[in-house]
Amino acid sequence: MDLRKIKKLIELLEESALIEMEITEGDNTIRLSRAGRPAPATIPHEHAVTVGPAIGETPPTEQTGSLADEFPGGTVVESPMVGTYYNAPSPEADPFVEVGSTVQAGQTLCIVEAMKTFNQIESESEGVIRVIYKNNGDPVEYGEPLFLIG
Amino acid sequence: MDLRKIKKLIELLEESALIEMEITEGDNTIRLSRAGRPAPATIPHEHAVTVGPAIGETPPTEQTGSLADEFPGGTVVESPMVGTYYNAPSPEADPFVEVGSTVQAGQTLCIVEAMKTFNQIESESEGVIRVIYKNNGDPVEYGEPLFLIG
Amino acid sequence: MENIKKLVIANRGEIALRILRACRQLGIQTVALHSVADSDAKYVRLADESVCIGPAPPFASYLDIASVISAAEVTEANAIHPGYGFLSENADFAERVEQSGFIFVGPKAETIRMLGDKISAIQLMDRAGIPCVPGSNGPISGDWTHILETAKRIGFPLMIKASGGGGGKGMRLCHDEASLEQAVLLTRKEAAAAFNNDTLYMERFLERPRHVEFQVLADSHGNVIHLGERDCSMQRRHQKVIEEAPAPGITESQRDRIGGLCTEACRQLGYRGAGTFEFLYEDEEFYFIEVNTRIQVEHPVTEMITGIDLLQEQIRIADGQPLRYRQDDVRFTGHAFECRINAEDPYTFTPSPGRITNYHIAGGPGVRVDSHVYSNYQVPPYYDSMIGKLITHGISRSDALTRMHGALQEMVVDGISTNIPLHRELVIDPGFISGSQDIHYLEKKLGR
Amino acid sequence: MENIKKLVIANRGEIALRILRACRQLGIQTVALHSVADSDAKYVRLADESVCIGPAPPFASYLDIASVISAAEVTEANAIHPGYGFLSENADFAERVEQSGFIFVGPKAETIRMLGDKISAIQLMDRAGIPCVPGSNGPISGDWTHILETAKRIGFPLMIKASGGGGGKGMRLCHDEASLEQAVLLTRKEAAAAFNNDTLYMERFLERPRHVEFQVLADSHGNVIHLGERDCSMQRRHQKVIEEAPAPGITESQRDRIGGLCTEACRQLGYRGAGTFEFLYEDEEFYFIEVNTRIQVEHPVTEMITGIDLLQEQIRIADGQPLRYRQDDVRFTGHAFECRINAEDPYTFTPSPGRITNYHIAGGPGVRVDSHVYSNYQVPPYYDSMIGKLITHGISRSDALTRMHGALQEMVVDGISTNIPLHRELVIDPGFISGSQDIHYLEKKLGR
Repeated sequence: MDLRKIKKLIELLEESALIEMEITEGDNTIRLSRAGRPAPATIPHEHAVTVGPAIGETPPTEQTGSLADEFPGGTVVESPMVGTYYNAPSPEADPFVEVGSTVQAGQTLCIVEAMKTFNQIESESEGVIRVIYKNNGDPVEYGEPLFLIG
Repeated sequence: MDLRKIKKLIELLEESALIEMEITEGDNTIRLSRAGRPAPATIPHEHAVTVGPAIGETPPTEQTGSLADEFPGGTVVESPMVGTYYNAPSPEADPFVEVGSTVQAGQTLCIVEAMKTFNQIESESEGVIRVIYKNNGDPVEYGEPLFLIG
Repeated sequence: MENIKKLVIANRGEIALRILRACRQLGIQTVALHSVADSDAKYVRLADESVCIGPAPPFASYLDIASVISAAEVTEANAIHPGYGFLSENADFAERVEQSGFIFVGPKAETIRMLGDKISAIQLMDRAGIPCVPGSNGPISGDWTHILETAKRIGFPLMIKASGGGGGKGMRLCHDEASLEQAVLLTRKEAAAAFNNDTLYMERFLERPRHVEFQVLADSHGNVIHLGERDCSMQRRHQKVIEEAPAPGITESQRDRIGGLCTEACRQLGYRGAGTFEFLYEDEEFYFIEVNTRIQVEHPVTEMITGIDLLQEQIRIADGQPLRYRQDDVRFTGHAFECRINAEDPYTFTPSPGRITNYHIAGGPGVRVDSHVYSNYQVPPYYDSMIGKLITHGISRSDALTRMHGALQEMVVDGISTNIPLHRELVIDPGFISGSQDIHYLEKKLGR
Repeated sequence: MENIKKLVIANRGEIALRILRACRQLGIQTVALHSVADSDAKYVRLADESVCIGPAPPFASYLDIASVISAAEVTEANAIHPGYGFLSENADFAERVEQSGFIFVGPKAETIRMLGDKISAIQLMDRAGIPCVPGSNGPISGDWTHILETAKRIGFPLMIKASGGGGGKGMRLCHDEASLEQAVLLTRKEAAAAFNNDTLYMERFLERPRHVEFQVLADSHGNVIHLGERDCSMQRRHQKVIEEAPAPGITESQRDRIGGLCTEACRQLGYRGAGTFEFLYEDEEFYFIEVNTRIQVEHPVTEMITGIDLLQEQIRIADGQPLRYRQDDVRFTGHAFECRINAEDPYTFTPSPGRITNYHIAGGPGVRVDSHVYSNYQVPPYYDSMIGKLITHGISRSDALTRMHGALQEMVVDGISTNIPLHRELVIDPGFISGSQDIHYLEKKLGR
C-alpha cells in the first residue's frame, strides 16, 4: 500500500463520520482510528466495496450480526439494488431519518439511485432507527444493510 | 483390458498355486478365481507389482494385517531388498522351508537375488512357518512380506 | 491502456476469471460483479473490487441491465466486459452501456442487432459472398403456394427456422410436402412464444455436417484478421463438448479462402471486436450459419495454436488501439483440444451442483486449465453446469490428444458428478481419434 | 519407440512425474521406483507399475545402485531415466546400467566421468575454444613457489577449487598472497574428506558475475543443436530460486557464438543426450564453469520459448533416434520464468515438511505448473524441499513477469511454509524487474 493511498484513506476517514477503518489488501492491513468524538449520525461499518485479499485468505466477516444483537428483535433494512445511497431528497433538504427517529411502516427512509432513477426505500415496519450504516453519497451493493430498526 | 491380457492372466493363475487373483486397473477390475483345491504351499496374496489406478482412487489396502491377525504374536519376515524370490538354493533342490516347517533363528528361509547376487534371508526368530507369501521366481519389493512365522 | 482504466466484469465463473487475468496483463483495474450465490467465490476476491448486484436468479442479477450499469457507476469504472452468455449478445445492453458513457467490450450495438437476426445476418453474408445454406433467402410469407414453391426449390428434407432463434432452439426438421404446413404453423407458434418474433425462414437440411467456425479480430480502424478455424462437431443437445483447432482435414487454401471472406465481410459491416463465423461443413463445402459477436467458450484452442491472447486483443480493440498483428503475422503451430468440464452426470447430463470436496488439476507441459473452482467450492444450482475447461496443446493432433488423455487421468473432481468419465472415453474412441466426425457422432455414440 | 518399451523412473517428486508425462506422450510403459516414504504418492500410482526399492533415507533407496537395477530387472524394463540429482551424474551407475543390458537415458559413462572432473572438463573446453575463467589450467602441485607464481599470474582475489567439487561445495576465496598457503591447505583437507580427491585448481574470482547457461541436445548420430540460454542468477546459498529464458541483454550474435561453441564441443566429445553448459557472465564475457550431463530443474523455461519438449527429445535420443530438429528449426518465441516452490521458511530457508492441507494451483493462458503434490500430500522430511515449479510464458519479459505475479497471487499452499511470499516479493522487486542482476543480488537483498 503506497503512501498516497494511505493519505487518501485518512482523508476518507476524516470526511466521514467514522471513527475507525480497517482495510486488508493481501498481506497488508491498515487500521486507522481517530480520537474519542463519536460519529454524529452513523456507527462504523465496513467499507462497502470489498478490496480483494489474496485468494486463500479468509474474507473479513460481516459485523452487522453483533450490532443487531444489541437490539434483539430489530429489523435490518437491506438495499434492494446496487446504486448510490442518499439520506435526503435533495442536498439542501433535511435527512429523511436520523438515529433515534421513530418511523412508520411505509415511511421513506432513504433513496438509492441506480441509473439516474431515484428509488425510495420505505420502511416495512414501525420502530426506532437504531443504526444508519451508510453516509450520504455512499455506494451500496445489493443486500447491504442500510438501517437497523429496533 | 483386452482379451489377450485376460487370457494371459488366466494362464498365470493356472500356472501358479493361487486360487484367486484380483487386478484393478483404473476403472477396470478383473477377479479370477478357481475351484476349491487349496494352494499347496502358499496362500493368496496380492500381486507384488502394483498396477497404477487412476489418481484419486484409494489404493488397495494390504491384506497382510488380517492374515497376521490369525497368528497373534507371529512375526512377518519382510524382504530387505528388491529382487527375485527363490525358495530353494537351486531349481532341483528342495525348498528351504514349507508351511509348517519349524525354523531356528539364523536358519535360511529363502534367497532374494538382486543384480546376480544371491542374498540368503535368515530367520531372526524361532517358530513355525505359518504363511509363505511368495512363489518361486516372484519379484519382491523392499519391505514386502515373505513369511509369517508364528 | 489509453482509455480503459477500470473494467467491470459483468459475468461469472471461468470467463470472469479469464477476463480478470487478461486485465491483470494489461494493467487494468477490475470490478467483479456477482450475485449473492457467488459472493464467496475466490475469483471474486481476486478482483480489485467487487459488487454484489442481486440475488441468485440470473434475471435479477447477471441479466439485470440497470444493476450492471449502476455497479459500473458506483465503482467509477469506465468499461464493461460482458463475457459470453448473459448480456453478451444483447444489443439493448450494449446500447445502454455506451449511452451511459462506458466502453462496451464488443461490437457496436447496431452490429449486434443486425447479426442477431438470423435472416438479416444470412442476407448480409450472402451479399458479402460468404456461402450460405440454400434456402428461402428471407422470411417466408403467409402465402402457402409461395411457401410450397420455395420448399420444392430448396428440396426436402429441409429445416424451418425462427429468425430470432439460435443455439439449437426454434428449429424444426420437415421431411415432405405433406407435413410442411403443420411444421410451419407449429414453429411459428413456438417462435412467437420463445422469441417474441414469429418470422421464419427455410433452409436445406444437411445430413451429416461438421461444425467448423472461424475466429476474427477487427479493430476500430478498419483492420481485420482471421485466426483460422476450430472444429466443434462433438456436441450433445447442441452443446459443444470437445473443440479443437485446427479442424482436421481443412486445407490451407480452404482456410485462406473462407478466412478471407470472413475478414472481408467484417470490413464491409464495420465490425469491431472479436467474433466468430459459424459454418456447417459437408462434402468439402462451407455453409454459413451465424456470427457470434462475443468471445467464445472455446477461444483457448485458437490461443494455443496462434500464441495470440484473444481476451487481451479484444480489450485492446475496445480501448481503441489498432491491431498488433497483420494477417501475415498469424502463424499456426501444432494442434489444441479443449474438454469442457461440466458438473453433470456424464451420460444422462443431469446437472450435479454441490460441494467439490477435492479438486486437483492436471499440469505439465502443454496443459492449460481455465477454471474458477477449487477444493470446497460450492457449485451453485442456478447457472450453467460448466466448471472449467481442460486444454492441451501438442506438436500434432495425436500429440495433443495423448496429452489430453493423460491430463484427464490426472484430473480429480470429487464430491459431485462431472463429465470427466465421458471425456476419458471420447479421447480413446476410434471415431474421434480418426477425426472429421459430424455433429451427430456423439449422440449416436451415446445412444449405442 | 523402436527400442525403449518400458522405462524405469529412478527418481522421485516433480521430475518423476515429468518423466512419466513424457513417456505417456511417447507410448512408453513406466515403472515408478519409490522409497517407503513415497509409497502413497499419487504420482507413483499414475505409473503403469511401481516398485518399492528401500527405506526413506536416500542412500538406501534412490541412491542404491543395486536396488535400482534389480527393480529394472524384476519389472523387465529396458531403460532407466535418472532424472536430476541422486544417481543422475554418477558415472559408475551409468556404466552398471549399460553393463546390465539397459538403456541409460543420458550420456555415455566415460563422458559423465570426464566432465564430472572439473579440471579435465575445463581442459577439454579450453581445447574446444570455449572461454574459461583464467586460472591454473590444471591441478596445482605441492610446490609452493610454483603455486605462488601461478596465483600471481592469475591475480588476487582468486578461488581455490576442488576438482571433485561442484554445486558450490569445495571452494574457497583467497584475497592475498599472505593467506594463500593456509587457504590451499584447508581446501585440500576438505576436498579429501568430502570428495575423496584432494586435487585442487585455482581460478580468477569474478566479482559480480551472472549465471548464464546453454542447453544442448546431441543424438548418437553426431547431430547437435543448442536451444539458447537461461539466466539463473537469482540464487541463495548456491541454489537457484528463479530462472528465465532468454537471458536479459544477451544478443543474438552472443547466443549464436556461444551456442555454436557448445555444440562444436559436444561434437568433439561425442556427447549424447541433453546437457547444459554453465557459464559465468561478466562485462559481456562468458567464462565456462561446468557441464551438467543431465536434464535440469529449470528445463521448462527453454521448453516454453522453443516449443520443444526436452524430456521427449532426451528419451528419443536414448532410443537411438536422430534429432528431429536442426539448428535452423529452433525458434525463440517470447520469454519464460520459473519460480521454484520450496517447502521452507521464505526468509530463513528452514525446511518445512508436513501435510499440505490445501493446495490450489494457478491456471489460465501462459501458466504451467510442474508439481507432484496435491491437497493432503505429506511433504517428507528426507528429501529436497522443492515441491513444484511455477512457470509462465509471455510475449515479452514484462508480459511473462506480470503473468508470474498474477499466478503467485492465485497459488495456495496451506499447512506448511513455502517460499511463495519471497517469490511474490521478488517479482515486484525493481532490481529484478530491470533484469541482468548478478548472482549475489538475492542474498544482498535478503541481507538488507
